Amino acid sequence: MAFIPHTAADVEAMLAVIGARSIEQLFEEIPPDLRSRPLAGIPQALNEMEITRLMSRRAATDRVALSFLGAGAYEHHIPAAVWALATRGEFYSSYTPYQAEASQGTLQATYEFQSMIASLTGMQVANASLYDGASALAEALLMAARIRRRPESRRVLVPRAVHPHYRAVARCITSHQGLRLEEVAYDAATGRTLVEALEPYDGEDLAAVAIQQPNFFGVLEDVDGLAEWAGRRGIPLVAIVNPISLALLRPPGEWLAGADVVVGEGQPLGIPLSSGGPYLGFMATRLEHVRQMPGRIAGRTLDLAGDEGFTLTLQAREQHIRRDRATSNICTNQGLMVTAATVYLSLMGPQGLRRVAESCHVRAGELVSALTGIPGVRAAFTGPRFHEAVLQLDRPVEPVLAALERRDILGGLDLAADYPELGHALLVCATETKTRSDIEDFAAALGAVLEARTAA
Amino acid sequence: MAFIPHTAADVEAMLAVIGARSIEQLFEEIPPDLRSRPLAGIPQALNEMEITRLMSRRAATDRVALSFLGAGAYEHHIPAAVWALATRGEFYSSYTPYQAEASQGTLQATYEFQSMIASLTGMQVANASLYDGASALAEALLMAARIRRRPESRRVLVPRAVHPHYRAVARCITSHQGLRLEEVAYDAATGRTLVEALEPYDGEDLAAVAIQQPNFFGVLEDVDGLAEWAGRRGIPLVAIVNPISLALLRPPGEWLAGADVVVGEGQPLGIPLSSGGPYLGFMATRLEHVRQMPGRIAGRTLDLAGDEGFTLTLQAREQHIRRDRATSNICTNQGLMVTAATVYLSLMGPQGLRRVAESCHVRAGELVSALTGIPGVRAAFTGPRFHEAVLQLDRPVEPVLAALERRDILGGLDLAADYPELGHALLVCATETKTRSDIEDFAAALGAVLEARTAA
Amino acid sequence: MAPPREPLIFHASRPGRGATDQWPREPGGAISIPEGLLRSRPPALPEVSELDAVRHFTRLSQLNFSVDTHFYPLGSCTMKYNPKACNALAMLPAFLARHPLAPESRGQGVLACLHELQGMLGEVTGMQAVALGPMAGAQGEFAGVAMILAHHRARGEFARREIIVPEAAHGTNPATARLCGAVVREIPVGADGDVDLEALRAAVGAGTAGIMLTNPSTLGVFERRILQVAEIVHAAGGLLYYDGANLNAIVGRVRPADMGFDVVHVNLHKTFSTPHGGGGPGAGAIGVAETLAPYLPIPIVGREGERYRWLTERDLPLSIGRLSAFMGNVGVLLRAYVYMRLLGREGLSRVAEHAALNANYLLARLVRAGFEAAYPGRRASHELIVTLRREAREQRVTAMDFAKRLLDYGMHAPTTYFPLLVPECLLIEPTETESKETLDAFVAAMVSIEREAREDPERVRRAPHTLPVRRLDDVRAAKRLDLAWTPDGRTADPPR
Amino acid sequence: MAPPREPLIFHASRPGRGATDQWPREPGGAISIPEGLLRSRPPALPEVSELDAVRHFTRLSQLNFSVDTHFYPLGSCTMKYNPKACNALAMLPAFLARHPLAPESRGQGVLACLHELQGMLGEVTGMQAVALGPMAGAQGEFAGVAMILAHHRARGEFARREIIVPEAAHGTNPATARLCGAVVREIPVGADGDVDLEALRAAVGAGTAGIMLTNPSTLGVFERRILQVAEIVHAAGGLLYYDGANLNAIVGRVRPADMGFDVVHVNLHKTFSTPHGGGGPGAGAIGVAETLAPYLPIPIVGREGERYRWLTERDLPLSIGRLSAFMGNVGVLLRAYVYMRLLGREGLSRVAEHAALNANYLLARLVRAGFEAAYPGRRASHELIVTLRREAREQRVTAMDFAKRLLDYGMHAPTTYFPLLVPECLLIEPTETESKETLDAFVAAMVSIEREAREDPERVRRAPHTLPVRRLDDVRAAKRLDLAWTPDGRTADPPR
Ligand SMILES: Cc1ncc(COP(=O)(O)O)c(C=O)c1O
Ligand SMILES: Cc1ncc(COP(=O)(O)O)c(C=O)c1O
Repeated sequence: MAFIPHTAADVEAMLAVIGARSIEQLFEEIPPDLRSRPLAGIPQALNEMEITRLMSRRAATDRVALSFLGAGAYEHHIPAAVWALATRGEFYSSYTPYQAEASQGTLQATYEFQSMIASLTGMQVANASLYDGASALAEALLMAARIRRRPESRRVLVPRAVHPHYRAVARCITSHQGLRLEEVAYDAATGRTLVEALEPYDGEDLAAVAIQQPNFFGVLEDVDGLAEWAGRRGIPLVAIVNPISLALLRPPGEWLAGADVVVGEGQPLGIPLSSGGPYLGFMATRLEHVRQMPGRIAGRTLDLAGDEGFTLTLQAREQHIRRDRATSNICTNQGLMVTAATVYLSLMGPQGLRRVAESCHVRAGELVSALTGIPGVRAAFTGPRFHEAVLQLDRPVEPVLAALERRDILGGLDLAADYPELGHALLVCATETKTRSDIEDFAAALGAVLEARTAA
Repeated sequence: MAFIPHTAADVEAMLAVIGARSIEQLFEEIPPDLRSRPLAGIPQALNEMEITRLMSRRAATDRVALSFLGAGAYEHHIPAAVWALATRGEFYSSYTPYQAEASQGTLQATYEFQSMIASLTGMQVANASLYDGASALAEALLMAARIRRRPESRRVLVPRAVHPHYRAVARCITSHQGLRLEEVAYDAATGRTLVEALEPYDGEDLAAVAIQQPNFFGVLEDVDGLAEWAGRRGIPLVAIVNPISLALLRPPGEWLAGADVVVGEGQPLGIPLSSGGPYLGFMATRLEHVRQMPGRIAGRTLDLAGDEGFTLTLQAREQHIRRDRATSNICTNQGLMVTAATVYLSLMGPQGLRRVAESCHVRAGELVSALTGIPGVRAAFTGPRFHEAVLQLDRPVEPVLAALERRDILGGLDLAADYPELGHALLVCATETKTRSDIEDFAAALGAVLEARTAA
Repeated sequence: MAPPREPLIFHASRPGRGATDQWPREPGGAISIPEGLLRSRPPALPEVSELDAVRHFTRLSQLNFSVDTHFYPLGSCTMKYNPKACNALAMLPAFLARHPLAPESRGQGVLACLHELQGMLGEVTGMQAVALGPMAGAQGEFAGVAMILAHHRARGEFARREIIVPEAAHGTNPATARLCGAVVREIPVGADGDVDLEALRAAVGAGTAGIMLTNPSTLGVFERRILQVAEIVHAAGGLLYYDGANLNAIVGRVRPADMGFDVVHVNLHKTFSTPHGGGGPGAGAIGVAETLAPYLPIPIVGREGERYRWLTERDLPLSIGRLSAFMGNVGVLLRAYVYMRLLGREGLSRVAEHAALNANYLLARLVRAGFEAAYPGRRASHELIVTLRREAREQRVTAMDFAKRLLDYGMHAPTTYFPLLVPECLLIEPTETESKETLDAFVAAMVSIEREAREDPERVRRAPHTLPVRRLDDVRAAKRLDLAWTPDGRTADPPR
Repeated sequence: MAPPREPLIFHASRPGRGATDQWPREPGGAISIPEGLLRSRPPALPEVSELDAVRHFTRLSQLNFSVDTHFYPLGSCTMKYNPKACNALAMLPAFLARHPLAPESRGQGVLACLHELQGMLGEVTGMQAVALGPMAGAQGEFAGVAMILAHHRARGEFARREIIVPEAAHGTNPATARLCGAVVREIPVGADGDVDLEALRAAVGAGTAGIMLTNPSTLGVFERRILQVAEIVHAAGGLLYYDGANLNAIVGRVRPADMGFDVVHVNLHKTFSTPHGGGGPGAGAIGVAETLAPYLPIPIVGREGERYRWLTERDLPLSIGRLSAFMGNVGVLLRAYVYMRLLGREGLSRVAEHAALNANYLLARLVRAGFEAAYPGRRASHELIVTLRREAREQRVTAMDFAKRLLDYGMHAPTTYFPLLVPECLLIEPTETESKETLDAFVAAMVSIEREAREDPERVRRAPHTLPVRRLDDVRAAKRLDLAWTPDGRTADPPR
């Protein structure tokens, strides 16, 4: 039996010790009429050879293309060392480090991760991960509302330029606590969220303001202005950031009025795209707010002999201690992704990460130039960009993307459903993985597709 | 600089300690006119992202097909655990276990490997690997000649039914020691090496006799008869075996007159095909001959505290001690493949390995039935088979293979060059990796190809 | 072998050092970002060579206990063997490279796996529909409770806001209920480990939204009167939530749906053997009865003829919504898929049998060795509880001391002090993948520690002795917070 | 952390246990093999679960020192960092799956890599043609000497059967010469580490086939009069063989061809960073001057227009022949290819510089700390030798004792007692991938051991103290042979 080591002799000997006649008897406390019939709907077992062949075939059907998709998940180079290390059995097959003395590897890596995230974001403390960037936003809004200490404050300002899925997730998760997300419009010319758009809320009772930098359109927000607006009014500020961009951009902790909670998606830090997960939600905050933070936290302490070691700490915030008064219900988090991201950040260092960020930015600029050089394609916004941009086409995006796909190019994301007001809008992204010739290939293909269809 | 950790400050500080002005000065003992110009012929460095893309593209061009190739390298299922374990840094990046106390992992795995090989082959001792099966044969013949203790005996009988590349390698390596390989014919009907074919050598001064079981044609030899012939005459017997087959077949140690030296290719034991290597030559022998054995050997001993541990032993046979009187010049061997094979054999166990051998055998039988059912295809030999067979076609093999390849099938090996006397002969193989439907697909394709060409 | 400690990676950092082969080339273009938005000081990431990093993390890994190296009978966690094939196949390059927003035409392989996984989980739980999005058990619970509340709201029953949980429930249950805006009502458990039916009857009413239960419970015993529980709750208009963390005890033997549950989450990282990874990622797939199906969280994989596609808001307008930016932990789901296919119908029904065999064997042997079962007379499920209250009283050696000392014996400790109900408890879950020899070694270690507790209690109280660190000071950790290394050598200050 | 020892896997074996998911199904057909050819008793392989095997080998691995975990300054072995990318890319599924006899049309990717590798090795060595087949340094040596002899034979010079080797040569040199049927002539080395030119002049003659040298020599110094050596040997009609094991010292700085060598092997598992794997596999590519090119071992990768193909006997009728069943260690070659592309032109010329910097720094610091250099006044190459003859004499603490004690300090020992020429020697090769901090830690450990040797010599003599085993009895190992476990509990008997 796969993964069950018991021999017939073992079973017999063990039943004898138990004093049971059969394994069946061990289930005698289960009402007999409840006991299941065989699992008819489950296929018969495959052996490893067979499943390997099946999965390899399936993987082959999902073949790779030249992709300019971004929108919250980014193709970056992942050093081979990252997963060679993260999948070592000692990391891969261990549990949450409840027994600290037997889990120093995971705990120290987590502490190092927290340190790196804190420094990247310009904050003082970070937690040991949340599920993903979107759910981290939800947790951040709930945390902000707690920081606000005004139970009646339930309205939260979230710009429309924040990732639509993030907004959806935040809505789904926070609505039960009575939080109401209010959409702040973006400026149609620049793609930025203007401070003026916040003004109508002046004097209103807000639980939090969220800002995404860069925003969903790839545009860089006037973070100082927005943060200051919230800061002046004592409204907790939640920042949503791309960790790669932080090698280049001023971190939320250094915004004119620093952020209170910073969250983001850690996927760009060495984690494969993998159809959407597992990814890595990170969260950082100021030390003063640490007791309101959800999720696990590793801390450094001393052992009996007075030597340093690591342990989970501030557990009184968590569900297994505080139960229905916990800061969150999160238990299992994205631990292994934390290890991977820590290895990634160690390999890149400040210089490497900056190089990645710069390459993304420069390539994206070249991409926009190349594509907007094609008749019928123009940039939607004038605001400064990081590594994504919204383009507007002279016709519906969907058939264009389909035609590109037939040429093995994934040309970006059609924004028709989420931002109908933008017309035929296409969100494109370039990272350091794209070469100039990739960009030329894309431009040539798009040019050909548009021309063919114009001609047709 | 890739993989060089020195900062400019490090270099400066180190030079100061050395008392040198520049790194250049460290090379001052090299005559100046010898110092090289830049390596103009080496391309500029790629970073890991770039080489990853390049290699992925190259791998994609070597795409996988449904293969019925064997002929000394066999496609078997390789459990995922094998390489997950063997590539752990502690195995992968360690040296030959010269410092035994710091290498107990490798040493114990090697000792376990030796034990498994000894048991599989029915011999008493095995070494820690040679390069591959073919070079192991060469070493075995040299060893046999030493065992023979008659320096004037230089003739070695090697059946023509032994893998032609093995014979070529043995010739290349042993000829310098004056060994002369003499070819023993096979029986045209059965494909076996008949005892009668040895009779002409009766009374001649032979250094060794080699037997391959199964032989290159996949036919099972009358090993008892052949071994007895050699045994009676006091001629050392070298057996060449497929380790998978030994789960099913009587091991050389139990042949009527047991073999003196057993060698083989360990590739089928969890090692990927990989265009030919790295593979794993193994060698086993009787205890009485152990001091004539080439290659490293791990042994169990005691430590200062009287506890068991492992160390390299009998090193006085080896080049680093005995220099020009060593049993071989081998130093670096195929260590990591030993670890992989040991994991493989542990996972398969006696039952699993037997299942593999049986599946190979049964599938190969089905393959021969299916293919010989096609007009123009017949089996070349009547002897019993393990998992390969020679077929004869009614026309040249090469264009047929080319046509099959266009259908993504690698139909076997054309024997025209090595065995012209067999006419249009094709060596095919099936292992446990082939399903009945794979075999049907092959038969259908071959039928179609032959029909198309007949029609054309 | 591992060095006793490994310095922080920051200590290996030297300005200008780096794994340069990992860096992209100079981009060869200008940065067109307004000065004011740019960072002035680089982040304090370590500057180390690739070898430094590889050596550091390899050595760190060796400081961990793990299933791959040690027996790990952590109760409620199902630390079974994680097959290497599951990892290898989920990490096939084409699966890893696929962007979540890539067209469905370039994802039929992965979608087929997910669709079949939905079906297999439906079969195992008896539920009508399954969604794979939740990223851990707790998120599955959130989805479940949110659906229960949505269901009541859709029927106009806005007052149903109470979620009942037995006092032994896992912390995520009450925390989730609260996160969903529900009011938590705890009910007691009887001395035999079963829910107090009278208390339950008293608790239910017009305010009852539902109950959250795991069965077998966290007490390691099967709730025998589950059908009565279901009847009581259903009769009161509430729904039943099954916390699937303990599914390993019953997979293939009893289906939550047949016990009367309306919604269930399954910790794929427990029963279906996806790895714990030192804390995650997991996956908390959720299954529901017909009534709740319209509320399932999106996305779900649908099938139309031969094609698979994502179902979203458009298909499921009543969905509680989206729980992750994309599709949850797909890589984890693929591992579970491979695992289930490897076990198949036959194998899946052997899991619970042998998990129960191991637990009951361990219980029998421990009791014979003189340890006290928390629920004597009851069959163990896939796990069992012993209470060391006698040892704590007589030798002043606690469950925690036993746990730490077990580490010295080369075994991970069982879960301690959970469930909170049982004093000085060890919740022990051997799982079906461990052999009799390993269980015997565990009993031998327990017996030996018991003897030490009598003869040299200080040795047990000060354990562990052979690990890279001695016992750690948790109180200090929480009081003198040190949560991040900083370049100026000061670590985070104590909070006010 | 690792348990001090791990039992043999055979001890975990239980009849009937097994990793059944690895087994093929029952074949469903008859075995048509004559009874007499079948095995009667199954082989004594372990019967263990997959978890047993994974846990066993994971734990075993942790008992090793390795580059990934420890500084490993083993002289003559070039234990540099093995980039993870090299492994990952050589193990891309399509590369692994390719059958060696698959048509060339299905191997253009791998053939392109090998062809370029041939070219890059030609560039680095200055040789005209390169063959990649030899599976380790020693096999490269075999090919080289065989080619030298073939060359002489082709010119009718059958009497040239002597191979000269300096006494400091690596054991594979004389062993190879003998394997090739040559007569070995050792010549002495002067006190400065250079070859004794007078002795060389006296040794060469009409019987001279060639000389085998490595430069820098195994003494860690560069043979300064190499051009004179070449002249003497060439004038006598002999050829020069370059043992490329020490190429790391000069790669990108001096080319063997320019020094006058006619043939060279390169240990790709040293200079080009393919892993040692606990003993192998390696690759011993061989490069030759024009004159020897016709004799190169087959196969070689040729290029015709845009296509690559194997060159065999047909193309190279004078080839010494075939050294392996197929194409040597292709997977190793791919790793070296990736490594060379990652370093590129610039990087490759930095390797020797920093290898030399590290070695000379270590030498300077050790000498300052009071250790005795074996060749004072000489520059170190990529490695250096200290002799502990004073320590051995005064404290009766030997080089072996130092080596074993270093293990306790968390560092692998340098090579001991090689070259045999230098009494009580440590041959120390730090490699360019180690940082100054690591070298400083090594010096500190040596200084500390030196002090221990004076204050508590027994502690050093009985080292190691912190490893899974204490010092092992090698004499016993060779006397009471125990080379294989057997089911009846008896291990191999002592031989007569
Ligand atoms: C009984 C029980 N319920 C719920 C959970 C929560 O699951 P997760 O950690 O995946 O969020 C756990 C796991 O820790 C558990 O043991
Ligand atoms: C100087 C020298 N020559 C030759 C060799 C032999 O190389 P290999 O071990 O690859 O056969 C070695 C390596 O051990 C060596 O150090």
